[in-house]
Amino acid sequence: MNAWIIAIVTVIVAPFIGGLLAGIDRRITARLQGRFGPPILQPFYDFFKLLGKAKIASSRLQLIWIYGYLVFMVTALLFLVLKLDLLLLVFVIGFAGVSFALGGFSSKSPYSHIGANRELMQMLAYEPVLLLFALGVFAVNGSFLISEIFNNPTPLLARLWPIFIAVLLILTIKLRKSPFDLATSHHGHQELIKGIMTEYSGPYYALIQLTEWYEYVLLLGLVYIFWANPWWAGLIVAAVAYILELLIDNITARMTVGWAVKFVWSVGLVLCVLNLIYFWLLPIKGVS
Amino acid sequence: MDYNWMMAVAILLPVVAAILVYILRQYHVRGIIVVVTAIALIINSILFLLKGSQTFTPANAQLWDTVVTVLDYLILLFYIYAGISLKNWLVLIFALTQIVPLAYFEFGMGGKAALEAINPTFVVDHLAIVMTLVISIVGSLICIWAIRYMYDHEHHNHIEKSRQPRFFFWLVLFLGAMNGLVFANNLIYLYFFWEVTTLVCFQLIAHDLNKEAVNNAARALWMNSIGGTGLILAMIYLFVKVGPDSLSVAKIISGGIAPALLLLPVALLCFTGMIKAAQMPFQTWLLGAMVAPTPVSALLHSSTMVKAGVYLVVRLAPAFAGTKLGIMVALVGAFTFMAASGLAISQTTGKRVLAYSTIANLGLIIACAGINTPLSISAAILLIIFHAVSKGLMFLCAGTIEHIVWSREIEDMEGLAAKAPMTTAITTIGVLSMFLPPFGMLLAKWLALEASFTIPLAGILFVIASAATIVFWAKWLGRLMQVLPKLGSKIESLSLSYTVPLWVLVLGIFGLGLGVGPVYEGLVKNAVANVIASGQALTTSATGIVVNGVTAVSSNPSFAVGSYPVWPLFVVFAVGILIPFIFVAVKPGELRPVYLCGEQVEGADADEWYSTADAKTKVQLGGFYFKGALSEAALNPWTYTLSIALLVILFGVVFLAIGGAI
Amino acid sequence: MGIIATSRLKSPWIMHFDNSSCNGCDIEVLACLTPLYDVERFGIVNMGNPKHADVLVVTGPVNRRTARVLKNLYEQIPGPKMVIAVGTCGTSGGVFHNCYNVLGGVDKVIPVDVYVPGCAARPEAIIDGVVLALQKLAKLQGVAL
Amino acid sequence: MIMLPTVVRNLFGGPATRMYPVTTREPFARARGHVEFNEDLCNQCGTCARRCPAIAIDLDKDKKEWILHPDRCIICEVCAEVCPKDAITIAPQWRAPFYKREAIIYHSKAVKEKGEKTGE
Repeated sequence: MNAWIIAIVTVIVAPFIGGLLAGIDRRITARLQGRFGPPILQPFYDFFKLLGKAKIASSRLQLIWIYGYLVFMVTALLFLVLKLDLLLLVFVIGFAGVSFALGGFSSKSPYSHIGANRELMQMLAYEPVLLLFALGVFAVNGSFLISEIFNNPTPLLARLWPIFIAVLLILTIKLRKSPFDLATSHHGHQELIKGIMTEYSGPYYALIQLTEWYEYVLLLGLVYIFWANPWWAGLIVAAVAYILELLIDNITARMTVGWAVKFVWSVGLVLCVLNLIYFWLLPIKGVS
Repeated sequence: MDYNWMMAVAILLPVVAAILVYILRQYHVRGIIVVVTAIALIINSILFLLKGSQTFTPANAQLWDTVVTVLDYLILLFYIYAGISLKNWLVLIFALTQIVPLAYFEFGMGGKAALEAINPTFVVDHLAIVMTLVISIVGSLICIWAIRYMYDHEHHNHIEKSRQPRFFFWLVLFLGAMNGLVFANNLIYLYFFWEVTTLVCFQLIAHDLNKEAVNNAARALWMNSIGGTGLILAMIYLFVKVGPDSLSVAKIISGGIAPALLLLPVALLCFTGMIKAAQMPFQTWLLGAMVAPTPVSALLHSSTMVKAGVYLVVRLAPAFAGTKLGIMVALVGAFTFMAASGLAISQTTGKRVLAYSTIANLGLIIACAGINTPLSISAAILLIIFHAVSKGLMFLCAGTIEHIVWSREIEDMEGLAAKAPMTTAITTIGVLSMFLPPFGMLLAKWLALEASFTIPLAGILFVIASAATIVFWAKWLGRLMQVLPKLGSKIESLSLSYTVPLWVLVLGIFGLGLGVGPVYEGLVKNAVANVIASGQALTTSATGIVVNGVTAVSSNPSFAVGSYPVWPLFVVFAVGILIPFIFVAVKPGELRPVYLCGEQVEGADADEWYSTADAKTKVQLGGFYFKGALSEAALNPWTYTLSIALLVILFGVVFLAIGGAI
Repeated sequence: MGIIATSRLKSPWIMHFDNSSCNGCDIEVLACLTPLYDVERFGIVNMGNPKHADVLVVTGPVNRRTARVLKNLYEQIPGPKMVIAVGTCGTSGGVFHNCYNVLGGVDKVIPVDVYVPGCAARPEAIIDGVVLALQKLAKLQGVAL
Repeated sequence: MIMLPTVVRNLFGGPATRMYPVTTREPFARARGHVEFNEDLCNQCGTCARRCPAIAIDLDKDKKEWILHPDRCIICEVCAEVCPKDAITIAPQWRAPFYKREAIIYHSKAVKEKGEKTGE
């Protein structure tokens, strides 16, 4: 019964945290660019405004997939807060991503097609790293369950810092930050428009924003578990990671998709693999 | 029912039905015979399940021994004939490498003795029951689906003289051969059924009799003949080194034979299985087999015949447990999984994508067998079941789509969701069930990944392959989804012969996915126990599956390593996909054209835009295929080099171990 | 409904369309986005896509080619939507209003809510124009700005 | 990466934004904001209306009205330059946006008086 309460509270509270994070993001980004920036609550204004807009669509299918995106992202978040299987969590994120990409494919729009194709390429880039992250957690804890991470007094960061760096790369992709704002981004790029989101408008676009808020919480949650004990250390790690992402967003230019895949594979994947090899070469002692 | 009758129905009824469809040439008569046979086989397979583990030796064994021997040579003589008439020397050479050692073995070395020494001839254990269920149910459904498909196929191609009786002769015959193969305990019987499936494969690939079909059929023939040769060599080695009674699968895996003696024959048998399962570098025969009519691809080249290969490897898993051979088997499988998934991204033909995906998944199963823990064997067996259902469905969908758009190219399928909503919906479920939660395939893949820790390199290869898998499936699905802003597309009307198997398989996907707990408890657990006795990998609970922690890290058996909430994930799927699918509605007034910088031609469903000088130009979209970086031409040198190197290392390891033992 | 009405006033996303302007006004529109004016303070974000926009900012006189595009874009904006014609040309056609290929101001094609005169319109004037448009929207909704 | 120092400086240097509605910058001295018309000086010669490139100025000599169309005016300063009486000047403050395109009508008082004087 306790799990139900946690789940319900998460579903309700997460969007508020995510929205605030988005607001802080916009404010800090503005400051980094020497601007004043919008109010912190601006994402919520945007959200409610979008809810109140007229419904228009360019096909019925695209609307179906967007619910899949939302529901699976929430599910992934619930996996995290209920401390379930990390490996399965990655697959659930995968479903959310596929659902989003399929939404982009579901209309005859060149922009959303480009976005969807790039989203798939990004998934090709980040999926292995996330899965290897799960394997790395297994190497440390001997279990894929997130609850075991919380039981382990040593932070993951101590043993998995190469994977942590790789996960930061992934975070840039997932937060749709430069240089990986390829499939869609928070800034209007004229040649891409809004990528996958191009054909979504009004309430449906609001749903995407809502999903992104859940995603923010989920991703920072994944960063959090790198230092789950004591509870505040993870928050600091997550906050630092978040600020770092914003900084990277503002000092880098967008790259091509091919570069993104190559870069993440050659740096992120190699870091992960080296990290895992380290564990397999050394006998694991004293864990669990 | 009497066990004699059950075995007869399983193996001989398809033969009788095959002869009947060949003689009675009417479309409707053929349909009735196929449907009746299918129903009989399905009921029969369920009876096997109810009977449980059994052994069986036919009443007048000597007669059957003679029949098998005679047919063996007939088949091999046919291969020689085929090699000569096609002027394909590879076929001829590998036919000779089979017939000469076989004749020498049976008549020169007294190999006949082995036939009598082995008792029982057939062992129907739970692993075999899993296989016969797959063969009988999925295979029968594909046969039913084929009735209409072949009619349309010939109709569309304006074929004057119907070749359908011949087609169904081989197709139905195959079901019997497959059943025989999975039940066979005696290696000589196993070899016979193995050769029958190779023969059927050759005949069916060559069915259309065009140049490409015949060439590819010949390639399939000689590659599988290498496998057959491997089987014969394994038999001879066992016969000479161990004795006549060792030509029995049950004996090999019982642990009664010294492991050092077993290593080489088991490696050869695994090699044979890998060729049948089209592992790299032998993947080309399966890719070539895609020229065959789609029921063939569905039945032989995805859900059943290629499973014979992995079945053999899984079956032999106890014989290479804890050896370096096991690790190498795992690596070959994992490498194939990765390479085939990567190559699938660049494929533009639907059936080739399916073929690569099949190769990849077979690789995963073999890798699981190589990893050889209770968990990985559970994953392998679940994969055999789920892959057969999902991939069978996918091939049937591909075939149905082929008969709607008359093309196999993925690009030609674009916007299918508007043309054929029902087929698209079924295809979507099929594709999603291949690689995403909550479906069974993902559950099995997840198990495989959790099990991969014992062989870390395999785990890394799995991870890369999973990412590639997502790309090529989603890409394909995306092409189907691409529609114009139009409403009220009519649901297409299809023949019952198409729709019934499709829907049954869809139900199967959901049923098996949801009921994975009972399926595991009632079926897979016993099958796993047939392969690997120690340790229970999974526990099923009310909500899902819990992986027990028998790992290198923790020895505490109550320690949970992973959990998979089956029911909740299905609920999530229903909420996220099915409910929106039913309830999301769009009013005609809400439709807008897509954004084309404001330059599109008026009308919400126009897909044209004004180009230079106001010329109306159609919007043309396409998928990414990475023709440069990921094409076969670019990757194949690497995949061949690495996979051949892996095979060389595999045998090198075996020879080293034997040398060390001696 | 209240929160949505308020939010509408707090988050006007603009889409900028250039008919056949001399680019003077366009540069001034972009100047609004620079750190100096930073219209994101008011929640104004420049969108590249009519489907996300609330306010269509049009510069330049409408000519025979752009009229079709302008209309098309306007139809793709989901309601409630506002149109601001920026610059003298956008308002009336300006010096070009008698040209053979020019139809005139933006209001020849789509209904315009606010006109921002000027050649080129100043960034402050453009901001004032958006505020005026919001006032109109507020009055329509019966909400205080 | 080159941007890093700039960005960090921005972060701690405070925003460069001028809070427009709160603090308004005075227009530049010679900025062309809008046309101002002094009806007392106008002699209704009509040069401005003839020379205006945007045809933004109308002159109704019968009603003695000087009509400015602010929606057409491009503030090019031609009218001010050609006006013999310097009745037209350009003010630096920009013209406020409006909802409706309406002409601004001035009654030329000077002409009226002059007409009375020379009306015999």
